[in-house]
Amino acid sequence: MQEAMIKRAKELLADGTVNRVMGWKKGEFVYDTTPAVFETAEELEKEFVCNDFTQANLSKYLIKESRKEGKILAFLKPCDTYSFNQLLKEHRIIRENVYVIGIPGGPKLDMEKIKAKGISGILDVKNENFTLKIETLYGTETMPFYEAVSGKCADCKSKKHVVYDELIGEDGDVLASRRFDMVEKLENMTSQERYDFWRGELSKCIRCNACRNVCPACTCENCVFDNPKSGIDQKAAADSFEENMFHIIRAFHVAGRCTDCGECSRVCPQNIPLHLLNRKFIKDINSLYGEYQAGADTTSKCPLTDYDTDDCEPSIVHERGVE
Amino acid sequence: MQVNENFEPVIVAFCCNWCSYAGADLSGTNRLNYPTNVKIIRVPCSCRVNPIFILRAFQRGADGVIICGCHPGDCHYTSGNYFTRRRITLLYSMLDFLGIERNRTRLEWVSAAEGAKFAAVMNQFTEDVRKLGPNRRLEDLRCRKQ
Amino acid sequence: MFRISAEKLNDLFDRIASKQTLYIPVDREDKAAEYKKYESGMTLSSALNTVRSAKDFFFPQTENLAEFRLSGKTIEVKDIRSEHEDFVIFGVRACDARSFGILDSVFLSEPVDTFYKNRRDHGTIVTMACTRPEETCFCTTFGINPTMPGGDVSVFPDGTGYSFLANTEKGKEFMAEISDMLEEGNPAQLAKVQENTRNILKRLPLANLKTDSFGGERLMKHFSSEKWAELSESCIGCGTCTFVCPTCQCYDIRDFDTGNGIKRFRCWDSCMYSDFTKMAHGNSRNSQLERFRQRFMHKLVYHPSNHEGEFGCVGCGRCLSKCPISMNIVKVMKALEDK
Amino acid sequence: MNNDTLIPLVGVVTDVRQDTPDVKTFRVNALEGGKVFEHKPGQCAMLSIPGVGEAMFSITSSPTNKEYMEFSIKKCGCLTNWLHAMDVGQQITIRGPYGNYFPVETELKGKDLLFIAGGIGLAPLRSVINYVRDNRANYGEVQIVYGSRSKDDLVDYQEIIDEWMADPNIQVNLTIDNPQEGWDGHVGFVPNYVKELAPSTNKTVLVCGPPIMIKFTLAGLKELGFTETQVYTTMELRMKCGVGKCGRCNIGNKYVCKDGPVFRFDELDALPDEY
Repeated sequence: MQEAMIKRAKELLADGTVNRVMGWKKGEFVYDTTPAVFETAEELEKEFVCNDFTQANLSKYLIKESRKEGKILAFLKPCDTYSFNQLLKEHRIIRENVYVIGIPGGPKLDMEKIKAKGISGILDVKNENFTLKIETLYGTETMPFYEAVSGKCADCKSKKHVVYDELIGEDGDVLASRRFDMVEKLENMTSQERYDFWRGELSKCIRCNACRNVCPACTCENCVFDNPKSGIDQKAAADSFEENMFHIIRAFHVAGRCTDCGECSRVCPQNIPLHLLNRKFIKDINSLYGEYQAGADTTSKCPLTDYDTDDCEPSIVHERGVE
Repeated sequence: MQVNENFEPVIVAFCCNWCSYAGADLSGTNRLNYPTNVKIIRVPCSCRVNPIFILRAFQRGADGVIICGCHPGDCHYTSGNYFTRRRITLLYSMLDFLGIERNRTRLEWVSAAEGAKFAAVMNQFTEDVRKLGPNRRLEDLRCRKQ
Repeated sequence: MFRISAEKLNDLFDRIASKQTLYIPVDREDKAAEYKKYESGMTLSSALNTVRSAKDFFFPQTENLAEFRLSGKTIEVKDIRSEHEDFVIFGVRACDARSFGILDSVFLSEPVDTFYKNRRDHGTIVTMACTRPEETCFCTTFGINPTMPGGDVSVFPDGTGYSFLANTEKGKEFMAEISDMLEEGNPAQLAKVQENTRNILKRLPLANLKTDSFGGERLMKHFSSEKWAELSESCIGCGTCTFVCPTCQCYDIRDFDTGNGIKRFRCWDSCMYSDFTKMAHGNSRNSQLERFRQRFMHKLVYHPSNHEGEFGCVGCGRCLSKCPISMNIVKVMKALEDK
Repeated sequence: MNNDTLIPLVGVVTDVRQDTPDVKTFRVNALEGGKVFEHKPGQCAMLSIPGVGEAMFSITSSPTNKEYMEFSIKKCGCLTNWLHAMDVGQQITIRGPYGNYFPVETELKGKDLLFIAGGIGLAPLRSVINYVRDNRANYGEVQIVYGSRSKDDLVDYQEIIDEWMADPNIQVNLTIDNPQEGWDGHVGFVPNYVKELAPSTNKTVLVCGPPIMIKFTLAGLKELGFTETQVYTTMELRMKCGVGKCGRCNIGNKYVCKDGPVFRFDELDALPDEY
């Protein structure tokens, strides 16, 4: 796969279709790949990488990159194409300046899941027939591939590319995923249990803003939490209320626009399952206002900027009963 | 659940200028009683109520938040309250998801002619919140009155 | 040197906790480690390090500085400081132990930060020697010896127990309190463990990283390097690296209106944030390149230049494993070093 | 427990003077009278209204003034708007003094001095000018070049006329950017005026004003034959905590709030171009 991508990128650079390539760059280890822009064939040859750990969603970078001189080639996984499409719809990316090559998605691996197995000092990871062979400082370890699959890939919603100029590999289909299972499980808990669950999770938050800054739906020029005039700007959560506030408002602000790419949970240094908040909104929207997948197209109206005169009343929340 | 009968909840009511705010007025001129716990904040349309407002009300000591707007179809700005309805439904559902007691939040449609309804809604809501006791799950400890 | 067997470790914790507050690293549900206030029955984490560093104990993410009451034209300032209670942090690794020295050089230099000093005076640091370093470790680059972790008391695990060594007066007092629970050490067994660790340290993938190319005298060269553009291009400007870093100490001072007074608090801030240097005159670091450069220049050049060559990094590897886009100080050093 | 510099003291505003349409000068005393603290010429203090904001201002009164401190403040943001709206008797919190100061007792002693200021840039220099006037025997010739957008924007105009210009031992040159009715003095930008005046190159220069003015003035001075070791400036704008710990104001490895705000230009030249 990586070779095919490098080959095609070099061709497109050579024939002048594009002047830059957006992809991932090798790091110190097998897993620390960094999104990067490549300008020459030599750079591609030397540093370009696409492996089991190239998880980062490149779509958000294209906001800035598509405003630069010339055209850029971007390799997008299926989930990334949804983000890309959503950004197109919001007029954040200049489509003419991006050449999209769809590449097959994951499942990608999450190093934290490997480390959570107690495997440390990792030097290399190889996938041999869905068994990971892991070279470490302390000898070779093995573990099943699927136990190391990252959270965002385990709940994959679609292997279909919703936008591309060309494809490398086959296009897939929208999957019948079980991504709402955890949301449902929480919904079935008592209010107190849910409260305890979220307090436990959100109290880990260090307000590093990684979830916000990586989110392809969070593209405000000046975030309300950075704006002193908003009256709610905060640098750190000085009280548990501010932890709740930040995550509720952030999830609400991307509701209807969140494509469920899972980047927020991936980057969280404290492993807070932030995607559950977004999925709750998606699930509610689907069940109350009809199935909707943000980023699936560039024309439909976002459910929160739309309405139906027959919409349900907010009292349906209260009809769930009093506890 | 232990109910403290002496607990006086703080209720924040966001009222649309064109209907429920006038409805509150009407209930007053008709000498209908509604609890003094209710603090009314007038907004140009129920649609003006940003989710941040609701959370801020809880942060600064509200035990319950109610939004009152024009009946669907009657919005002064044609469609504002339809947007409110979607937005607030999702927000309340999210607060519920985070374990905030459902009965601390409410939305009611009250027209300018429904003074009696306004008083009844406020009485009912205040009682519901009184039963829940003070807001502890979504408060800012720094703002708690000593 | 005195020793306690592994089975008795929790008895020791119970003893310490009965006298003062004790914090130990424990495993969370997601297998990441964090410092928790010790309660009977907790198990010491086997993880190499905690996600959040131990700096939190002396320089917490938020802390109140003062309170104000305003009425009419008068302002009343309330000093809310009080003597901090004594506490013990157990299981600090060598890298974090060194970071306290770096924080000291900032907070204890004139004018002394009394909030920090108060905590520092009341904290006893019990360090833990490393036996299983991770691939992300590079503390040896900064002259740290993870088999001799320092602190007030050093603890050396040998597989079946832990040996204790007091390094300071405070450490000796701590040892005196627990001496009856300790038995004679086994230097031979310990030496073997240390030898083993030293061999692993030599094999670490980052073992050859050197600081020779950095320091105050390289200020202009590194500042004007062309590499910064490439290094910073994919930085998303979050504060993850800063907040997990044991030596990052930049802060912001803010006021919060509680409705019945003003609380002035200090909280962590990150030089990676776009509004970090937004002051009365505008913003002196407008691009992510400048902000990114500031962070690494501070650690590798400015800090050594102002503090007798001591670098502002301890090689704990947290930023390596936590950066959302895997850009980190090691990559920066490798890009900038003299070839 | 020792005092902490981050916990402010309370001062009271005892006089407010409208200097220009957007600059007011505030006189601050300690609650029990007298000064809140002593300072050196060129140092700064952190003023704050809790809940509104906290910002660094240069102390514009001279240390030789033993009764009060003064701050000339231009209205430009949240806190300064608030300060401009307050009346006499209002209390404010104050902490400091912060930063280094003009070396009036060492390097500047016995020298001929040339002060160049633009607009509100007079504020930090006024402290030095008045200090020099009160210790006149210690210094040689003193010349002041001060310019502003218009006559109305000249800060401390009354004091300049009444005291500085009346002082035979000081040469004062005023200029405004554009011609104006009722103004018979010089018209033109400060850097150009300095070149026209062609001061003797054995003077030591203290310059403060908008960055663009400083830039062109420095270029002009170099043309006249001045060297960078003769020119001082101050840059208190960037400060936040005042104690060299919060990590904002550094230019290279120098912290403006501890190593500055007063810098000699050759010191600035040794630092990266980040100001």
